[in-house]
Amino acid sequence: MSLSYNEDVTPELLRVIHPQDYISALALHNVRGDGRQFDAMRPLELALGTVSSAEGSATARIGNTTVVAGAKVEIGAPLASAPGHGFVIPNVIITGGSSSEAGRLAPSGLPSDQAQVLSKRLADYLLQSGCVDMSQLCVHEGQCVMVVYLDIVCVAYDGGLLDAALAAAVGALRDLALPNITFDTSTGTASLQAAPAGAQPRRLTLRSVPMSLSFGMVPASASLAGQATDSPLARPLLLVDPTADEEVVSTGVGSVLSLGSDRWLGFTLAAGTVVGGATSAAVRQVEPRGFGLLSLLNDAVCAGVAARRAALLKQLSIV
Amino acid sequence: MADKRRICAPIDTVPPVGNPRQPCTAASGRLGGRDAMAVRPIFLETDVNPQATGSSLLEMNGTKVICSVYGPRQSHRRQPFRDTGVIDVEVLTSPFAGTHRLAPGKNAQDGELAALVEQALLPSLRLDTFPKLSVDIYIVILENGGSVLPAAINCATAALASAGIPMNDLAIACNTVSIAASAPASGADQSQQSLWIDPCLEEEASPDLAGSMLVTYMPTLNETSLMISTGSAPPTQVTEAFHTCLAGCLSLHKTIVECLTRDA
Amino acid sequence: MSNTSLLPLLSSSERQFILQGVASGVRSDGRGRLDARDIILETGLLPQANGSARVIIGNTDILVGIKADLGLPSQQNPDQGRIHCNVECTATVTNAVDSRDADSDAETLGHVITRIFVNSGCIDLKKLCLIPGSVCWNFYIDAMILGFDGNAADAIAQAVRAAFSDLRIPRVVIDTGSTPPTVEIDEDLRRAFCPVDVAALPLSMTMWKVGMSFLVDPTPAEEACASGALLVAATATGRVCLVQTLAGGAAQYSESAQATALPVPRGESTGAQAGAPPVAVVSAGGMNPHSIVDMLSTATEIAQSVARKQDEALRRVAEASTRSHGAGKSAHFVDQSVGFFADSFAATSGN
Amino acid sequence: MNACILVPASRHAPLDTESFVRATGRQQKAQDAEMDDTNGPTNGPVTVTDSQLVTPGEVLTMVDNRLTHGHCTRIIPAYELSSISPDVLTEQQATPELLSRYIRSTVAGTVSRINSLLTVVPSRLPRYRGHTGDVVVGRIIAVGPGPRWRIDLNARCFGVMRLSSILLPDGVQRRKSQDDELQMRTYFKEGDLFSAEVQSIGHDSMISVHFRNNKFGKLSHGTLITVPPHLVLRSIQFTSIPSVPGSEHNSGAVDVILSLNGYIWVAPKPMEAGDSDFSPAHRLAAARVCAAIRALASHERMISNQSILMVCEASASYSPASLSRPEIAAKVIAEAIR
Repeated sequence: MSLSYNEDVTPELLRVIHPQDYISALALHNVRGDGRQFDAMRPLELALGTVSSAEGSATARIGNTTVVAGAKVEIGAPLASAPGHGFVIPNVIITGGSSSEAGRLAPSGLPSDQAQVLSKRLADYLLQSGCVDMSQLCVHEGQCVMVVYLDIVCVAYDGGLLDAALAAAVGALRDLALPNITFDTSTGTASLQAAPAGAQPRRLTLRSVPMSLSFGMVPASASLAGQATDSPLARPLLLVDPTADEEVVSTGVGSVLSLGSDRWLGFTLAAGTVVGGATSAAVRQVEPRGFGLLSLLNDAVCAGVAARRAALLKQLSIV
Repeated sequence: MADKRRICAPIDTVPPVGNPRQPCTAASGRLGGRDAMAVRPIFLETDVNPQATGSSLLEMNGTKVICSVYGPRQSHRRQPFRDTGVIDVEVLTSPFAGTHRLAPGKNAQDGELAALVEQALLPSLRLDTFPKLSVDIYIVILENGGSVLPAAINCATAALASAGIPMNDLAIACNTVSIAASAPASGADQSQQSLWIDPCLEEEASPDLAGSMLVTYMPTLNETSLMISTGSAPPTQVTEAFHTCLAGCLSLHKTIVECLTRDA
Repeated sequence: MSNTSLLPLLSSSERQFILQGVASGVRSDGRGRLDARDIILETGLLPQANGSARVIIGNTDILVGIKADLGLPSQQNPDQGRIHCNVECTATVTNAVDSRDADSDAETLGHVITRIFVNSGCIDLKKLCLIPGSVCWNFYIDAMILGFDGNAADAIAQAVRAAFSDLRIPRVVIDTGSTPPTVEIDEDLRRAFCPVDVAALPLSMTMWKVGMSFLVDPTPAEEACASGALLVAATATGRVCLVQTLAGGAAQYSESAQATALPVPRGESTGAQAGAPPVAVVSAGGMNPHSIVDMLSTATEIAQSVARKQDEALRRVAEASTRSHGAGKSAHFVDQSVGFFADSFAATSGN
Repeated sequence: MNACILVPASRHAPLDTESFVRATGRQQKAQDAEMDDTNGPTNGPVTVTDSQLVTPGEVLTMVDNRLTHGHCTRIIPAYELSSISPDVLTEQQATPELLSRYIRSTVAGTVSRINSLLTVVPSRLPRYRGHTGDVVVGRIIAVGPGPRWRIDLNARCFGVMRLSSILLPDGVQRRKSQDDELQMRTYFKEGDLFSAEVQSIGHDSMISVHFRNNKFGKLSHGTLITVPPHLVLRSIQFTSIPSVPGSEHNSGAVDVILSLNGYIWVAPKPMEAGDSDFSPAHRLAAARVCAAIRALASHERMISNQSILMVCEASASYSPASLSRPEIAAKVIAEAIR
């Protein structure tokens, strides 16, 4: 085979200097860098209420990726077009220390390109899934609504950031204790009231719990062209829940968003298309229309996202 | 002007005004009846970020700081040749760390904190062992529950130790606030001050606050790398606060060393 | 790091020459360790500022202007006025290729000035508030480094204190009867007054640690050789308003780092270091707690005496300005410029 | 007392007075009016002496076949002058053709003439311009790129010192090898000071220097003083003051390199070679020399071995540190001139 290197090249060295060959070499043995199968995902851990200065907070961990989400509530006058609706404003912050390159990619204080894309996608997911009924954030219709600033800080990055960010965002919304704000119509001022001792804080009702699963597409290894067609490398590889290393060699990274057992919100590819709400069957029906990559969206991915969503639900219900 | 790099609310918002946390006073004593010389319990864990050369998470009752250290590696800044290494400190306060949401983006306080952390850490490092290279230190303040600068310094020194960066000593920081006994009318009674070590947010916001002091101390070298005071006091009281901080540094040093050796 | 963009590049033998000179008590310009240079003080130079002063020490040239205007108090302290400090370097004084370095050095000095005059609480900010929550005085202190010849922080503190003595703000009439209450400014400048008790303001004295000894009022070359500094701000009555360590120019040089690798036991110092005070040990840029306590009291004493000398000089300036009132502008300047000698602190400190 | 040591003066012979016209603004106006009437100057021209101060645009003389105009002078061509608005021309009563008949100065400086070459020497040179063979003191700014150091000579741009133009520590002049190139930082590193001789000046006014003999090389244990280059007297550049007037007896000698680029090096001379330990009295003697040089520079006086000695003598009753006070420095300089 052509994947031959000098004996001096240890696997660790190969990982650094030729990441694609490293993954290909492992793929020949049907295994990934961290020992997972191609279609296996890393477990999701979620802890709620991790930051006490935020009204709602959650820490999500997927493998080595750690994100902390915190929600702060502010008030303002609503838009005339939606007088009874508040807002949830998610922003992803990729800290300089989260990965070896993150601190160098973005000048301090500015979100990197990746963070901007993730913030947008997260906002789309939260909005389109209709997870929060915005009328719950109304203090006084037409006068005062709450705005939930949801800041998601990535402190350690090893792939699957969108999934972790979404889980943490949902967790922080679930944990959010809405402040007891009263609006005085005579003076037009809103004021924060102390919660009566022992009273349960008002929490948001989540209409749905969205969860996503990332996948990466590794192209067929050129160096292995001519191999037997049953080799795992003869076709493009679909890696479920890729790590940062695997994301680097993937030509396409996307994610599937699930809202329920057979309810799909859609999926995105690196280009950022969101295919509108559809069922898994509908997703697969798009296939003949030329989405070659879609053929890779096999049942494993569909099952995977359902399983991860189940895990999220379980962790949320622990609270 | 709308910030196109971030998602902004379509309306102007303000934090709700109401009863914030009650600050501690000289009369009320410390929050939760803490002893004047007692440090909050510390939770310190290293290697929380496997991507980094070294990292640590420090929690002290409502103050949470994460630090990741990379390097020594080539500096990404253009700089003239040096025969010693440099360190590059960046501090980011998360928007939800304080009582009110912090507008995102670089704020002046983070820059000042970074400069002070750098000054505190520099003498503890053997910069001559990595000429031309840079050690990048990224600190994220997840939650500010008071004494955030000493927490950032202690977290960073633990992360540097776990990263295996050659060091002279651990740089341990501790701060105190001095609370004037509530007899401001007399004025002459200036010697009545009580020193509260490792203050929390409610204690830092005390209306009886007469001053504060932060000291970074390297116990093995017996050297102080950073010292800052605020407020005005006679030299004897400043010296007293200094010695109190040193005592606090020594007790924190013991705890941090225990945590580091346990994790190693 | 403190003002590295202002410091000269030195060769290691120049460094050694300076270190040995300081250790033997004779600095390169012939001064002893605790000898300061003359300070030349001028006030009232900027007619468009409410208060201004210029301080010249050697070729260090600092111009400070204080502007006052009415503004909104901060949300955190609705019953207090606000003071903003800003320090800037003229482009010609730095040798930084990247202007950001110079900016960050100036910013560090700005933080120090804020700590000395604002955070220390020596100015009663509540007096500057006119209507709590809606109107207060905003003071903008702008310091410009026109020339740098060492010891910028102390020089700026000198200039800011002098500028406060020159500060005059108009009287205001608060009409509490109307809703909301209104503020009317009395345009008659003869009734303008100084809202700050200048005698209670501190001055800073920085003790620079060069080698194993401490010195005051360094030249740029000496700052470049210093491993650190202890800035102490004190009032004429001896209240300490700020103690802060500053990084010296040598904090990042391998010579000082290597010195730690080979710690010299106390009392076994070489001949060149024999003159060093006994409190010092070989250091990596930090300072021994004992020497901090010692230097704290020394610096407090010096700062106290300098503050008294400055008060005296300011009095002379004020007298000169009343005498020369109506004279030509240049004569006005000459009369107002007063040099006062701050040298030889050896007697006061016993060092 | 030799005043020419203290007063900057042109080093050239007096001018042939007849061929010079001096025209200050007012005089020129009168003159031009005359010329307009008579179509040319009839009266004897106002003369300028050599080393006369002129300002930019000032007329030096009429265009004359016997004169060549050199550095810092210019004849303004008629076509350029014709762009001046006609109002100005009528006011000055001068036609472009008439105006273009003058040689004018382009800088503020002193007039100088060597034979038929007429030049103006700028009176202040904030930066060193370079002259082949000058003794200079410089500082290493960067090592490389390539086998050369980038050096600061107080000139308009950084200079260069090639590896091939230095003497290696063993003192031999030999071909420098690849090994030497790799070890360049061990010979000179950033911040190091050296004395050298100007080897050449490039088209882009970049100065390259070389070590001509053992006298040149790295400088150690002393103080660098920066003065305006034009104040350094071109004479003997390497000097030593065996005993500084006004200092203790036998305090020791002080070496001074009066480098022509304005970087003056003052170093106490070691009692024994290689000794870097100096007595306080010896350091004070060096400090007095430094103070004398600074005082001379601040009063725009020429700096030479002799003038330094004179100032040191005059300052004997003051401490070196007190010479930094402007009024004392002024007193001492006045004393020295007398």
